[in-house]
Amino acid sequence: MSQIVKLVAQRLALGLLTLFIISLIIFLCVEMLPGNFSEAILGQAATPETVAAFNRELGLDLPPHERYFTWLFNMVQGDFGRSLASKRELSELLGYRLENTLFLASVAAVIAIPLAVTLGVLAALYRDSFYDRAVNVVTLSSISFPEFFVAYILILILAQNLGWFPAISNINDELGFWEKIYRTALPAFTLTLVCVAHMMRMTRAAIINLLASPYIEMARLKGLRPGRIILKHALPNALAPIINVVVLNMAYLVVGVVLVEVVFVYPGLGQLFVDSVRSRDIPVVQACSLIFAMTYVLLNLLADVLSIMSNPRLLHPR
Amino acid sequence: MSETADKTGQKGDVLVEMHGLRIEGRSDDIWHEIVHGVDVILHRGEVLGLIGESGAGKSTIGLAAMGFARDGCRISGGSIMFDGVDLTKASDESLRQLRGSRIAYVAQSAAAAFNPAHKLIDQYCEAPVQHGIMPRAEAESDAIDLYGRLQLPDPENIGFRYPHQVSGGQLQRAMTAMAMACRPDLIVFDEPTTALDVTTQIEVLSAIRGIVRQFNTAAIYITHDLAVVSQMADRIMVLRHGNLVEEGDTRGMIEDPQKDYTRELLAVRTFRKDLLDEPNAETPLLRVENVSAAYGKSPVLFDVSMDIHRKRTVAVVGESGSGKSTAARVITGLLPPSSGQVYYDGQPLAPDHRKRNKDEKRCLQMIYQMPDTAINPRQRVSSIIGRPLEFYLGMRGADRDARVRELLEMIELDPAEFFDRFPDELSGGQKQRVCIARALAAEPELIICDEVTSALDQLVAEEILKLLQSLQDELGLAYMFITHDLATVRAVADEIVVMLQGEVVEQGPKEQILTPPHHEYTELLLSSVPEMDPDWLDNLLDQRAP
Amino acid sequence: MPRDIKGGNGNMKNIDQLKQLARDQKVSRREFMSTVTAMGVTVAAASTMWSSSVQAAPKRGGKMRMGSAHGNTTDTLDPSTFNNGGIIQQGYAMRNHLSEVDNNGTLIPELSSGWEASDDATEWVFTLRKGVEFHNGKTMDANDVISSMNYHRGKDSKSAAKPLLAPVTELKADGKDKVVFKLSGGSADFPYIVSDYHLAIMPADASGKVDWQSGVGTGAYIKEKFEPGVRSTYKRNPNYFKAGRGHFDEVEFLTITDVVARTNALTTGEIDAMSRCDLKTVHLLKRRKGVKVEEVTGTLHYTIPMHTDVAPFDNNHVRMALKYALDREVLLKTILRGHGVVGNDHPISTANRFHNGDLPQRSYDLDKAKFHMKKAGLTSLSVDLSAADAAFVGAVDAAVLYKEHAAKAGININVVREPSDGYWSNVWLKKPWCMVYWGGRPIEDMMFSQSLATGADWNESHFSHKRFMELLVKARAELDEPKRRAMYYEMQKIVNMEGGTVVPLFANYVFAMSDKVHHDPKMAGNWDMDGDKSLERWWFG
Amino acid sequence: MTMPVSTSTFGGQASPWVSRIAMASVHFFILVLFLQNVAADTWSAVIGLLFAHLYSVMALTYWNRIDRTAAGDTVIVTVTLEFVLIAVIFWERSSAWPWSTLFGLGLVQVCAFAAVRYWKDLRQAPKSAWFGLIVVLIYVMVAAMAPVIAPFSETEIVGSEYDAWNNEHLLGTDNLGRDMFTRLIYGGRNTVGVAFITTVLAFLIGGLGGLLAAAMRGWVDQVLSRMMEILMAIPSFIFALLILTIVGTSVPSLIMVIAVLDATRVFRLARAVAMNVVVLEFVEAASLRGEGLWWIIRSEILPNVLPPLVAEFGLRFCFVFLFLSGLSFLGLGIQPPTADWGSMVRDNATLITYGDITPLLPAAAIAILTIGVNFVVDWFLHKASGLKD
Repeated sequence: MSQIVKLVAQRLALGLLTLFIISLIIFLCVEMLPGNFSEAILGQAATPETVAAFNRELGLDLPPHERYFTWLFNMVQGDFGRSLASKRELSELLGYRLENTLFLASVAAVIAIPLAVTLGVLAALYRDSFYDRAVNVVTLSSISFPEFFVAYILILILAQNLGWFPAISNINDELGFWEKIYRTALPAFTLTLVCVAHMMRMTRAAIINLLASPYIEMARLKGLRPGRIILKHALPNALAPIINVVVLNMAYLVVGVVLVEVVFVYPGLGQLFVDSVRSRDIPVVQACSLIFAMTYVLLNLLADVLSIMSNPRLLHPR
Repeated sequence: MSETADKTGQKGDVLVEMHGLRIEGRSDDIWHEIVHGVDVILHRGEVLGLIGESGAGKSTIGLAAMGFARDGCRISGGSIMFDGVDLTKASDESLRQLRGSRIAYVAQSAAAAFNPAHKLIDQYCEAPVQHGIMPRAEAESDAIDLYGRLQLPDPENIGFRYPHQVSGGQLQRAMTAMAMACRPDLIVFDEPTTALDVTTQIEVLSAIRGIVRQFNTAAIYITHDLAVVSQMADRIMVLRHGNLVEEGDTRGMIEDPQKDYTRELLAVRTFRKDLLDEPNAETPLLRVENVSAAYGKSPVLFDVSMDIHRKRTVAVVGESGSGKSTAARVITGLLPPSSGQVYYDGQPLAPDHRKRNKDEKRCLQMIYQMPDTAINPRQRVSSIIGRPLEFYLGMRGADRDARVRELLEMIELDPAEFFDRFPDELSGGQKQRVCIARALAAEPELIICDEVTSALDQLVAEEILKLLQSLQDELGLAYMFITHDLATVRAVADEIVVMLQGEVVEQGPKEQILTPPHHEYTELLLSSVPEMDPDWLDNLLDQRAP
Repeated sequence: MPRDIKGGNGNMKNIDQLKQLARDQKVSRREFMSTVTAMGVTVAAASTMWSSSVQAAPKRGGKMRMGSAHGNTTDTLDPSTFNNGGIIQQGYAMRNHLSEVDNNGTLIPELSSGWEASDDATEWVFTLRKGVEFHNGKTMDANDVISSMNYHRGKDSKSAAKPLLAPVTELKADGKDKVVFKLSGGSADFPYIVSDYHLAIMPADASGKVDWQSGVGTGAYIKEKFEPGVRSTYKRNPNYFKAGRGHFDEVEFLTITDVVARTNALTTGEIDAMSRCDLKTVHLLKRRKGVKVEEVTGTLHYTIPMHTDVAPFDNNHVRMALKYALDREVLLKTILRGHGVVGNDHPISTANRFHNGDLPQRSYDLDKAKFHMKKAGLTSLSVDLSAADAAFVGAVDAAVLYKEHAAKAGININVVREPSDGYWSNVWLKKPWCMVYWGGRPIEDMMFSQSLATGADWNESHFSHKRFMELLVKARAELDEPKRRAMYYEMQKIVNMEGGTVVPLFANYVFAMSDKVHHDPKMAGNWDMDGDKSLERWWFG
Repeated sequence: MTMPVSTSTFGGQASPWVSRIAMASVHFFILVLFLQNVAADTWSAVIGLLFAHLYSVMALTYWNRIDRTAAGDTVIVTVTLEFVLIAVIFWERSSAWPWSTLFGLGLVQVCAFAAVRYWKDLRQAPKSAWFGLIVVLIYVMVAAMAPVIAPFSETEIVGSEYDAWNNEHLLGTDNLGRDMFTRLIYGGRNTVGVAFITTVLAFLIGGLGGLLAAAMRGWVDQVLSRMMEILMAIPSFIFALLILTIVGTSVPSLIMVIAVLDATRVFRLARAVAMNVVVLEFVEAASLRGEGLWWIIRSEILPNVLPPLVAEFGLRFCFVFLFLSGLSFLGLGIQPPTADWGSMVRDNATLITYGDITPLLPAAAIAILTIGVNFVVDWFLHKASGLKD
């Protein structure tokens, strides 16, 4: 266990460094964006005079390094700053969006992960059968479609023609849990379709990879049932790659769903990020990027920890 | 064949009877026959030894006794009767019920055949519980009992460890216990001691033999080592290329082999190099002086010194973990020593190989244990051998090709046939020859041979040893010969260095080391090498018993 | 002669008000009949009037779910930064202005009860409506109005409306209910200016600091939840001062920028109305059951301004050649799918009061284009045209079409694709020829002053014309309508013949709603969505 | 003993010279046919060329049972020469035929001869792999020869807007009255082309970096790995969005940005695979021999990491392809009027609501190619792993 604690500590420290560098990169990127917040907000109405006044009010007239370090200083103290636009506390603004994003990711994950692993295990069990090939072709096709296309098709069938689900995911705090799930169904299905294939194929491959190993042969020679061989002997040893791909997909569900959010008008973090880039709302862009990066770092850490937990060799060293 | 079986004397009824067994294997989507109609009879309580080189089909036949063919193989003809049931016609379900409960299997590498994700005892209990023979609790206490009988340390608790927490020899015994769990009628042992050090091998062999005798279980014992099988088996079948060569009871076979091939197998360890004069006092070609080395923070070599003289072979012998390969890495400069110095021809060598000059590198070549990984599978033989020619000697074009052909002839491969081949198209022995040619191409003075024969079949290994010997005679090379196999040492060494846990235990000329009195560890090593004598193990155990 | 724009005579106004009250079911039939007949209307007529009023009567109630194409997460309740239809619509729902352009396009008082101008139109006195309460219960007074106006003025103002109020030299209260604006020059249309969506009246404290953060206004709807760029909810203001406006009990305002999503939401009943239909498929949308599509011609137009002080555009013949080298009809058909009208190279719409209909419509005429090329001494011409879809949807396509058309006149237009981001700061007003869209202005003076007056910030064509400027100043202060009309006609002609701006199209506002949603027969054309006041004007049938 | 190397590889049957002469004559024949027809009728010329090649390929296959590389190399050299000849002739005539046509023809030839060379493998390929290969081949052909195949020019307005499918406009016209079929073909060319170049670039950057890190280890590995890790921690789509907003969405910047972002993934794979190879003894042997870094990477490591990298190339290509269409969907991809499948879907997406399938065509085109490539990759991986066993 102490090994895990050490690893977590090490990785967290490294993660912090990564986050710091990312914040710097993102800040520089935003600095290089053509135009600034004031111009973006004022649009056609941006006269040099009003832009200058706006910049003064927001402190955008300060030199970049000063702004960055002020931001960093506040950040370290837990103050995310305020949105330039709405002057709202970012923690509040982002909290709500992040919650939505995580909600969607969770719903999709809860559908996708068991489905993918089950399909993968079954495909490994009945490999080279008709079922295996069918699942293979179907999942391959589903990752081959652009996300937005899958989304539109789902809308056409499930919302327009059948009317089972709402075409847009208009969710808010006032909704009950099930109502929220109902309204999130279509984006969740879209994401499920997009990421099941990846996870399923990896599960299948990881298991099949192991089927040639001596302990699987041993299990067969012990007269065990094929299902038991797969579940009890192959699956536990295939966990590490499966966990990795699952976590990778989780990260995707959190950070990579901009398109789906746009199509379903889902008020998630991705849309907020795109909007903020468009309007040069630096603190929001920064905070979003950091949240995304942090998700990535933490999920990777989670993958490592889970991989260790699933591997007795690492969990119980000699 | 049945006459022979009769002659062996029955211990019981016939348990397994294979007739005209044919097995095919698939490569490149084409089925090739790999076992060409073999008959096998096994009686209850009898131990049958299957012996042969790789590709003889011995494992395949052993598995066929369980009605099992590996992926890419299929049983294409003949019958396999197990206790009155034809396994070739039995349903998958009935086969599954037989396996594990009435026929059990002990694999070559226990470390690989135990599932790393589960504790030993869980894996032990699986077969009896799944086959409905006994409940879990009973199986557990039975396991502890068997662990005890197999002389495993701390039998109460060892089952609750994971495979990686248990040593190789112990794992092999735990696997034997697992095979015994349902008290099967037949156990197939597939080279159970091949991967073990000689000293450990003794323990495992005695444990296996004890338990098989105790429960009067019939067994098929598969191995490539005639000396080992003669300790275990009542009767031996010699196989080659999927055909039966000879069959007979153990003692008869050892004492009076009928076929040339069997005789060759028996003679395999008799090659001896001619004795040379004592080394002259001139500067040794290579001198290792008080070298210590470590991987990271864990030290592996302690104050090792040795000399290698021109035209002589120094054998470095020791079991796994003795540091013999590390010594080679220090000499080649792959692992700079933490202290000590290596001299070549009296000149100190840079500790790091990257700092050595081309000539120093050229003079010191290395041949590796696994020819599969030692040559680049994506290069043709001509480029593998040709590269050192270009690199060291600046040969180009036709010159180079001519020299490659010369070298190929030197290693006894037909240039016309092998020049353009890829390593995939070579056998293990041929690959090792290519490795030798590559080393030779550099025109070295010293070649470090790191377990060069241990991955090869015995006959092939012997050929390689002979080749190396003739090259030494012809070119005046010096060899540093790293091996765990004392037979090899006996065959090729001029001088011997015995290593144990990173230290040199004893060193000196061959006669001196091999003649008593020995150092304690040398004694243990020497006595543990199985001999072609069915009574050897019994005698040794008697001897060692306190 | 002081001008009184109180709107009609007293009686007519009262009857309208009564009708409104009847619709709102605030008066009984009996009361209605007696009052109307007392005004001298026959009983029969009064009876018809009652039934027609009640039948067409907007009903109160329901929850309006509005899907808007516009809205950003950066939107705030600060009216000085309002920059898109989404937030403007919400602003109009929460707050009111001194004046209002009603659904017929006429200017009527809103928070004021009327206004008077000095003869030279340099001084304007607005009389405030009495007893209007903000959502927080505070009664609106002159201080609120002055503070709300001052919020956009002054050196530190970052308001987009700053230029609008730039002519205001002095702003003061005359008692509690009167506000006096003094202007640097005559402006006959000043009451129009104060209807601008930026110039909302917000509550202010004694020091003159306005409170925009709370969203408190005098409007028909009270803000409940405001999640910019996503979703806002409002509830009806029970004390709304305006009769016959603000019918929905609740409003849910959703920003759905993706047009496909918006359309899907409407057709699946997720929303009740949407702005900005997809023009390509609007004919298909019309066929949908339960959906009606509405179209209003407005002042929204596209311009392609050339810098008239930069070669080769400094030569009017080049400008004319380019003006003739564009097939507007094709543009109308492809870019707007016919939902609009062709422009005549001046920014005055048919929806404006003084649209010069006598001016011959400029058309695609290669001979004339070539003629002007020759006059300019050119046999061929190669110019860069900057475009991005930030200018308007289809701007790049339009540029490409222009290129195709002009090629036939020997003019090579090189379409330069500009990044959409920063288009307004980096391309517009900077590149010598680019694509622009204008929301348009309801009044000619505003339009001309902002886009064509010498020295104006947004004089995108660097147009400088002596006669034009003279007319602009004169017309501004001219209170005699025929004279004014003549001046504006001439100005349109000048711009048409000499201006640096190609005005190819006036776009219609095309929006759709569920057939449960009702509205007055005529809808305003000054902005999208019934002048962006749909929330207070529409109701559920 | 002194026989030239190449002859031994022909299996000693027919003399190689016979086959070379035969092949040369066949190709001469093709050339004449081709040049005769090209001016008169494009299509028949192309079809004639295809048939001629098919014939020569078959002939070669059966005459010489070509399966060894030397023969394949000879073939390719000959084809290249012939090809240069055609190119020169076209140059002379300053033909209206665009270079892309020549490129396309070259591809056909290379494909045909690759097919000969790997015929043994191909014959054993499963149906799905065949499907994939044919799809990929068709796409490559269409992309390369777009100007020849497409009936109209890419941006030309040739009809009224949204014409229905008819004889003149096979798939109708788009929102500006451009021919949909033409746009689809050019869209393929642009999208596939950009995706391909991007992937190649990503592999150059990432692959080289990964191999370098694995071969050098130590601080080089550390620095590179850390850098890549940091880049990877920023979600690529979002990062791409940000960078593209900064540098503007021109095709070169699109290619660069996606390539760099994608290179991180390639780097990780290349490094991991190369790490497995680097520990093998033949690499140790080479470095003990004193070989330089470059030689070790090029000759020892690269050939052994190629199969997984090639497979990854296919997958990455699909990924880039989808990535691009995603960006186009948000308006940051290849910009109009250049046709591109992502924005074509986007532009016409509203039609889906009304059951019009036109926008499905580019999406389907994307999907079919991705599926095809995936099938090929699957087969390839299966083969590569099979060989290892």
